[in-house]
Amino acid sequence: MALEELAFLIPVLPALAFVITFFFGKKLPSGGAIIPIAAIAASFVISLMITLGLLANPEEVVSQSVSWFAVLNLGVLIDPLAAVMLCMVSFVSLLIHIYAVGYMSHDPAKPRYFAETALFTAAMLSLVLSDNILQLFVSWELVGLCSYLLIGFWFAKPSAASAAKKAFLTTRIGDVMFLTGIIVLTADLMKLAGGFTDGVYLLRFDEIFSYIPELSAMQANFLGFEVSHLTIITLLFFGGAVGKSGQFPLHVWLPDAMEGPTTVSALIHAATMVTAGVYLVARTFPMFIAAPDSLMVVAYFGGFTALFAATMGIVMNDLKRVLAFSTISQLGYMMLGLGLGATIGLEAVGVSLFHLINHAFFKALLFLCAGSVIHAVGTHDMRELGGVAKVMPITAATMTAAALSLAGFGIPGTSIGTSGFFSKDPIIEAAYLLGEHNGNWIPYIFSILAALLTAVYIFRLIFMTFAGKPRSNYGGHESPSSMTIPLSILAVFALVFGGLTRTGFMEFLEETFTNSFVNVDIGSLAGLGEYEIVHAAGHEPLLILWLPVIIALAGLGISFVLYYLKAVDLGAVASMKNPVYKLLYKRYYQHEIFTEFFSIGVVYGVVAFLTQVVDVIIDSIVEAIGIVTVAAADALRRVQTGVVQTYASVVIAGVGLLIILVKLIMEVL
Amino acid sequence: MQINRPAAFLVVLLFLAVVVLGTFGTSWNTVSELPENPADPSNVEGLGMLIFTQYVIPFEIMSIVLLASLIGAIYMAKGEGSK
Amino acid sequence: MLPVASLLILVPLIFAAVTFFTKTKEQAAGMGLLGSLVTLGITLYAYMNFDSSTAAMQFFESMEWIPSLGISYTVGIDGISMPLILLNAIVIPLLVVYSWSEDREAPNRFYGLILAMQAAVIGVFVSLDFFMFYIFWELTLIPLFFMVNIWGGEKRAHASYKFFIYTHVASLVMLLGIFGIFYASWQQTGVPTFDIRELISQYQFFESGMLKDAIFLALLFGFLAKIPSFPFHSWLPEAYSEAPTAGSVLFVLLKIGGYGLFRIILPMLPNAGSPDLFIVLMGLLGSVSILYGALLALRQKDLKRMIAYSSVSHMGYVTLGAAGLVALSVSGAMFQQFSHGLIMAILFMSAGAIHSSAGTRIINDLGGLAQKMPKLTVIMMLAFMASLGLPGLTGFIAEFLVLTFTFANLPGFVVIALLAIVITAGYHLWAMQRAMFGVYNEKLGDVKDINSLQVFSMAVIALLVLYFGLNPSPVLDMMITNSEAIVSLAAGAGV
Amino acid sequence: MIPLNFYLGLAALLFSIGLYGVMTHKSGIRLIMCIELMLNSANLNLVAFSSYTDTLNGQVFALFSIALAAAEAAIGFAIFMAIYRMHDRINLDELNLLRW
Amino acid sequence: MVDLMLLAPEIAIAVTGLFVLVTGIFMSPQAKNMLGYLATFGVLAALGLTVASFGTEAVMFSGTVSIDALSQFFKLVFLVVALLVSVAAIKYNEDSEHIEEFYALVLFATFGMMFVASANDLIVLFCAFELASLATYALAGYEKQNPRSLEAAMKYFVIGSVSAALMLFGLSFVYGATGTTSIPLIAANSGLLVDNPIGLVAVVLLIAGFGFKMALVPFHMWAPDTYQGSPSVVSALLAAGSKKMGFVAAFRVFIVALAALQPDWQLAFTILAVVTMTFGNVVAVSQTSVKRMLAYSSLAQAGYIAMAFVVMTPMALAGGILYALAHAFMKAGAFIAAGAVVWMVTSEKRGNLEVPDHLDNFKGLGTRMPIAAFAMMVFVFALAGIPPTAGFMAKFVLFSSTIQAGMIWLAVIAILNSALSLFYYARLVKYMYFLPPEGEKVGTPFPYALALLLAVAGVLVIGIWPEPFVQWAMEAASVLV
Repeated sequence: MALEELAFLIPVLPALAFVITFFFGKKLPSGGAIIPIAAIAASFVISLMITLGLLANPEEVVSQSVSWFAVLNLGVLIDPLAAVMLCMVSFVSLLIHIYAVGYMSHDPAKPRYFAETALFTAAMLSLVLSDNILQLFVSWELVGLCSYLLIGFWFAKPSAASAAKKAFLTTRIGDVMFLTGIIVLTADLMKLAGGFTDGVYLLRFDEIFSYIPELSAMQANFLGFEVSHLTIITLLFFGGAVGKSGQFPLHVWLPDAMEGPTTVSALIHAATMVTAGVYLVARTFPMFIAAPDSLMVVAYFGGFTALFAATMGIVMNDLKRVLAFSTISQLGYMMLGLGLGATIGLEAVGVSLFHLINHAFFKALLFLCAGSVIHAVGTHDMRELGGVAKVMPITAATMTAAALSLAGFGIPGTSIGTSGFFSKDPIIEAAYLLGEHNGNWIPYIFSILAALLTAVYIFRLIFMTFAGKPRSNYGGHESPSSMTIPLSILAVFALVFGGLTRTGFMEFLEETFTNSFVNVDIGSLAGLGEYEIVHAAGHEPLLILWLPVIIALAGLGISFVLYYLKAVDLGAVASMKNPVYKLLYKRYYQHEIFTEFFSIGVVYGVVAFLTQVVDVIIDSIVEAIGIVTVAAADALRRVQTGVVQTYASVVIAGVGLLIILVKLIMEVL
Repeated sequence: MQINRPAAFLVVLLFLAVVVLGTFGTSWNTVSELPENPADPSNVEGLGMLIFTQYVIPFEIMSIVLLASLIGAIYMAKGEGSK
Repeated sequence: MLPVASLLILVPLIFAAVTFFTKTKEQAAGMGLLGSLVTLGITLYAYMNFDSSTAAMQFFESMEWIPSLGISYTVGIDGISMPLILLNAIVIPLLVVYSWSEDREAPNRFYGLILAMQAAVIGVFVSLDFFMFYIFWELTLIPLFFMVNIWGGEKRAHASYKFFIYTHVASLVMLLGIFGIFYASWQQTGVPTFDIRELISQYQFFESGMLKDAIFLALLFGFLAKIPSFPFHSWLPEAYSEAPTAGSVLFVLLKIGGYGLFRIILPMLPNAGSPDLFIVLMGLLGSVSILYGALLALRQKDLKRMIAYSSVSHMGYVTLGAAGLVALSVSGAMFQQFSHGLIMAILFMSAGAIHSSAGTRIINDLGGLAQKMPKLTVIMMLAFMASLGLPGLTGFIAEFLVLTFTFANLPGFVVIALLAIVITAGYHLWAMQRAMFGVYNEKLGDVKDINSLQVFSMAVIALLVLYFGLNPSPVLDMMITNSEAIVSLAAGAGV
Repeated sequence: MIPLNFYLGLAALLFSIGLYGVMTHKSGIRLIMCIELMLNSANLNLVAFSSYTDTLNGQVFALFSIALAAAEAAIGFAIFMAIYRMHDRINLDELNLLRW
Repeated sequence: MVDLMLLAPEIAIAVTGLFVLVTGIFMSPQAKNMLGYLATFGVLAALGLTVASFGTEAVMFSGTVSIDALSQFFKLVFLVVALLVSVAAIKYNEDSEHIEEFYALVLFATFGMMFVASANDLIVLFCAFELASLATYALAGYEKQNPRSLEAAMKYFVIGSVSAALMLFGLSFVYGATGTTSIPLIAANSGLLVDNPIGLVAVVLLIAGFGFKMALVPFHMWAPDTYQGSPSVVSALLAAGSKKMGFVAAFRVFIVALAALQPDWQLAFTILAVVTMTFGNVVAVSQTSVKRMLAYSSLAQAGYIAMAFVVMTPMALAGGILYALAHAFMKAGAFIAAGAVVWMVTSEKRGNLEVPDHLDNFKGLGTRMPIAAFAMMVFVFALAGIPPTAGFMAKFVLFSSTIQAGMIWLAVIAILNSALSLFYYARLVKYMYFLPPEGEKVGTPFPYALALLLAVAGVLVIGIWPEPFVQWAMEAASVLV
């Protein structure tokens, strides 16, 4: 049996692991962790083998489809894009599962934890493997569910329950946009295909991509603008990505999501699920590049998010929240990278995905290190830490490695540098290209400023946590080896993966849309999208090539001065009296705007109106009939006085009146 | 409820007005002349004939009516059930 | 071949009669279980022998009844009715199991009414004669009325009368519509008949005018009030929430309103006076129901009331999908009926379990129940997720089909419905958070988890929700076959 | 010849008097008298019509109705007697146990 | 020569009545209980004879009596009621000293009603009408010791007499204008009535006369009091039997004799039907005495039947006629069931003795008197028009014919009324089945149970197998148009 035919097992194995662990986890050793670990390991192995095969021959992708219901299907598609995601997801998930054996060892609800993470892994793998938009959406929702369950893992804690709900609802807004996009797409496809054909799966990517020219030709009037249907659809898809990948303005859930166990933050809210939005845009990249303006919207949102989140990252005192804002910021970079497809075409997918993979390594590492610290010292407030490096040398070392990777240190033009450097740099450079060709410098400015802030906040974290002297009386010890080994592995990847694979990775991913499954001509699609593609990477001015590194060094320097040397007293600046600090600390008053004003004020206002006015009116109409009837009954029964003379009078009056009434009506008629 | 004489009077007036208007507004189909001799015996004879031929059924019914009212009246009027 | 359709009415009816005469609780529940299991057996037999590739009537039986009025005893099953019969046959035995351990007065009547209700509802689904259809339609009222009136909550008297009279008025209006179509066709053909399919096919030859539209609207009103659709929903929250758990479940199994849409309204629609207007009307009511129900559910304090309003919201998909008038949207609407029946059954069972063990259903008075009732929480979570349309569960299949395939014809209304999705998630999660998560409310005392019988019955339904969510074809295929037949009628008439 | 309407008018008047009596009198005895008055005014009508249309049916009708009136009066008196036994008077407006 | 066989049912009833009366005088008080069975047997015989003579037609006695499908059908209705009343009264009259009087009056009243059904002449009609009234005046006051019964009889008598006078007054005008009392000849000579205002006056006077029996608002005033105060079996006879007499008389007089005046009486009936059904249903909502509630419901039902005069299609008439039969079963049954409860309350001397038919006394009837409660439930559901009962079938035919005639508004009013009626019917069922009983199980005495089961059988048979009844009703209606 060929390995390719086992591709469907990649998500199925963790799903089975979920079932077993959920129902029998209590009876298994270590809460049944062994089952998902084995299953995910198997999935990883299959993924890796298939990927290796695919590396040799990128044309021959793995594609399997079965009919699901109506004209829709379930299927597996492993092309270069899916392959790298698969390997990353299964690999990171595997490491984090192993790490969690130690991290969760004291929790009584271990079986539930491992079941849920297994289910998450299954759903995430299914998302990545999906060969059609519907299955992708289904998995998309399932990972959302798992995220909800895992954020609320400690559901007895009100803040966790609340954060879980917030995460689900906020991403749901994006999901609805995504769903709307699918709906519009389906309606258009039905129109274009003129109904259904047996054996053709309506929402499979090959089918969708084959209609791109027709879709882009369909125009609709939206708020006075003539826009192509493709633009509407892609923007709606991007709306989904905004929700899932924590882009502005739907990023609000992600910092709160840190209420879950740190391993969950690492797995779901750093490495895998949050990148699903990026993956979605990459997966439907042919549609985006054929849609005018869509990619620019993606670029702007991405760039802005990168900067916006970084500004909040520098004032957070919670270890995990700093990392959460960092994640949002980095996801912004990835989105920006994809949006820069407006200039660099298909290369954008490679650039962005490369950053995605590298980010997965270093951000998972950052979280796991943070988890290691929290696990050991029992707090995640950086103001109470300090000098942890002495207690936890391995953790400190690996985390510093991750920080270097995040900040992006390396030497341009060589293969020397951290993974983050090799993936973030091309994005910034591409942003420069955009400015150069379109005169649109804003994304570049965003990205470069964000790079500075990134270095500031991550080294602030490092210095505050690991350097100096303890600021409170915490115990602490180095974590067990089941935790430190994954840390070390990830640290290696965070440092060297980028440098080793950078050219091969890009080339591999460029094959994504030309193979046995789909074969689209990105160049002509870019024409439909009115984008001008340039291939100019590498001959930018030297300053531009060095600028990101210089900026990162500057950030490191600022942090060193402020937080290690403490050369400046920050008490005055970092106080609530400083409006800028307060604005940042209050996270731009998002809670006030979104939760208090919008959801409580507006939505509840509408609802209150409906319940207390409209529904009451509707109901009163019904009730009034009853009340009037009873009142009428009570009134009318009094006619029956019980005196026989009255009765006779009524009879006689009835005769007289009836005659007159009939006469009158007859006259009128 | 007490009996309201003015109201009763009005009701009766209404009734009377309606009936009188009805009768006086009607052009009755009458014979041109009434029988001159009120003592004409043919009338009684005719009545008898009618009662025992055409209207024998109502006559029979009347027998039951009288019997029924007899029973009913006696039953109701008998004193045993008082108080 | 067994006379399945007749048996499906007769068997529960006979068992209901027997159950009324049982003395003890065990006898009553046992007889109820036996009767519903026999019904389930017959239903499964029918399902096995069912050919889902044809839209024609199967298990067809017909004989004269009142020839002078053209009334006949005609029954049959097709892809529109089969899934709904299946739904009833599956849930009722589980309902009996669920309520097995509950103590209540007059168990013989309780279980007897459940079976009588089953007979009446299945009777509606298999009747192909308008007269019979109406008879069973009305018969469904009586068990439900007593269910609410006897075993209901505090305001049961008011709720039961309101439900009874409100929906009775609606069915009487529908009856007027039936009269109208009957006489108009009699005038047309000179032969009286109450055969539903014959009358519907005669409908297109009626002289267009007031009467023709009035017939259509009267029937439509009758069905919409039963579904119920905004703004005819006001009987529902009280009836659903005041009913005992079994009563609430019986309410959600009462899918006759939506059934009427598919069986009667849609085939008539292309020939109604101005089909486009009626489609817009249905679409509007459907989408407004979805949004309105969701918004109102958001504010409910009582768990059961919240579920009741969510029912208004979900049943809006049925109306909307029917208005979509595309084979897949109509199938989606049919599937929504099936799915909604299963999901709501669990939800009401959960709410009932919470009420009976915690003593209250007011969401804010609960809290942290997940710690004391883990089994319930898991099942309830699944049902909530299904209810908010999570993929992989039945609710999603239905909503996806309805929204997606209605969009081509009625984009505006689909957008209204889409707005509701977030709100739907909102009230579900809000309730979950307040009732089940967070710190345990010590005032509730020692709350016990659901017993194993309850776990069994709820879990079976939950598994079905999951199974049909992953593999809807076993019921969806027959729906699609019949929807195509319905829609091709409309297409033939140029709508 | 006396016009027919004179008879009819008289009958109507008598009938109305009877009605007025029925409506206003408390005493059962008077009430029965009033009823008799009404029945007889109708008989007057019948007889007048009988003469003016030269048919005998009306007179036969009147004969029967006289007999019926008698039977009715008998029952009526019997009922009032029973009432009198119970209440020691026949004030009809005081008999209002059954109402509303 | 006339074929007296055609009058055999009437003769059988009259002979039974006389026989019961005469034998009763010579019987010991204990043996008198036999008389009920005897009367029942006589009614059964008459019923058999009526059914056997179905389909025959004849005009007899110089055209004063007409045997046709209409009269046969209504005779069936009256005999059914008489049968139910006779059976139930076996228990009601147990150990009474006046059994023979009771049965004689019931049978004579039935005799009168039967002749109204076949009357083809105003004189026959009036005499028979009065026979039925006179006999029931005494029956209403049958419980001489009970002030309510006496009051009921008094009110019935006063309003009945006034109505008789009004009717006679009206008949005199009809006679005066046409010069005849024969119904077919009136139809032929009705020109004068049509052209002159006296036509309308006569029509309304007759409506008042018949409306008294039919209990149409505003001529209904006596009905609630009398139905409540009378012995239940008598209420059954009045509500189920003599009410139909009003209808059959109206059918004959208006539809056959005064066909030319159709616009007048149709309009009058339209007003009355709508007012009556609405008034009856609305006021019934607030009643606590079950018999009084049934009385108001009886008004409402009269309103429905009166719709036949408004719609005036063969179908509608058939519906009205079928309704008369259905209503005979339902309402007679309901009153008899109420009678069983009254019996229970008075014999136990427990509960609300002032108003023995008070709703409170029906609490838990389902356990106390299972048969009576079950039967009552069937009757009230039938009255409400819930399938599969006679009430539903009758409403089905009647209301549907309204739609057929295009009178949608009338159908809507009728149907809304019908829905409203559910409110108080369902309340009664709730009291019987769902409130806890206040007392031990009593059981339904055999004669009551028999009468109730007969009525239930009738209600269900017509509901489930209405075909022959619909056919008969249609034949009866064909006499009228």
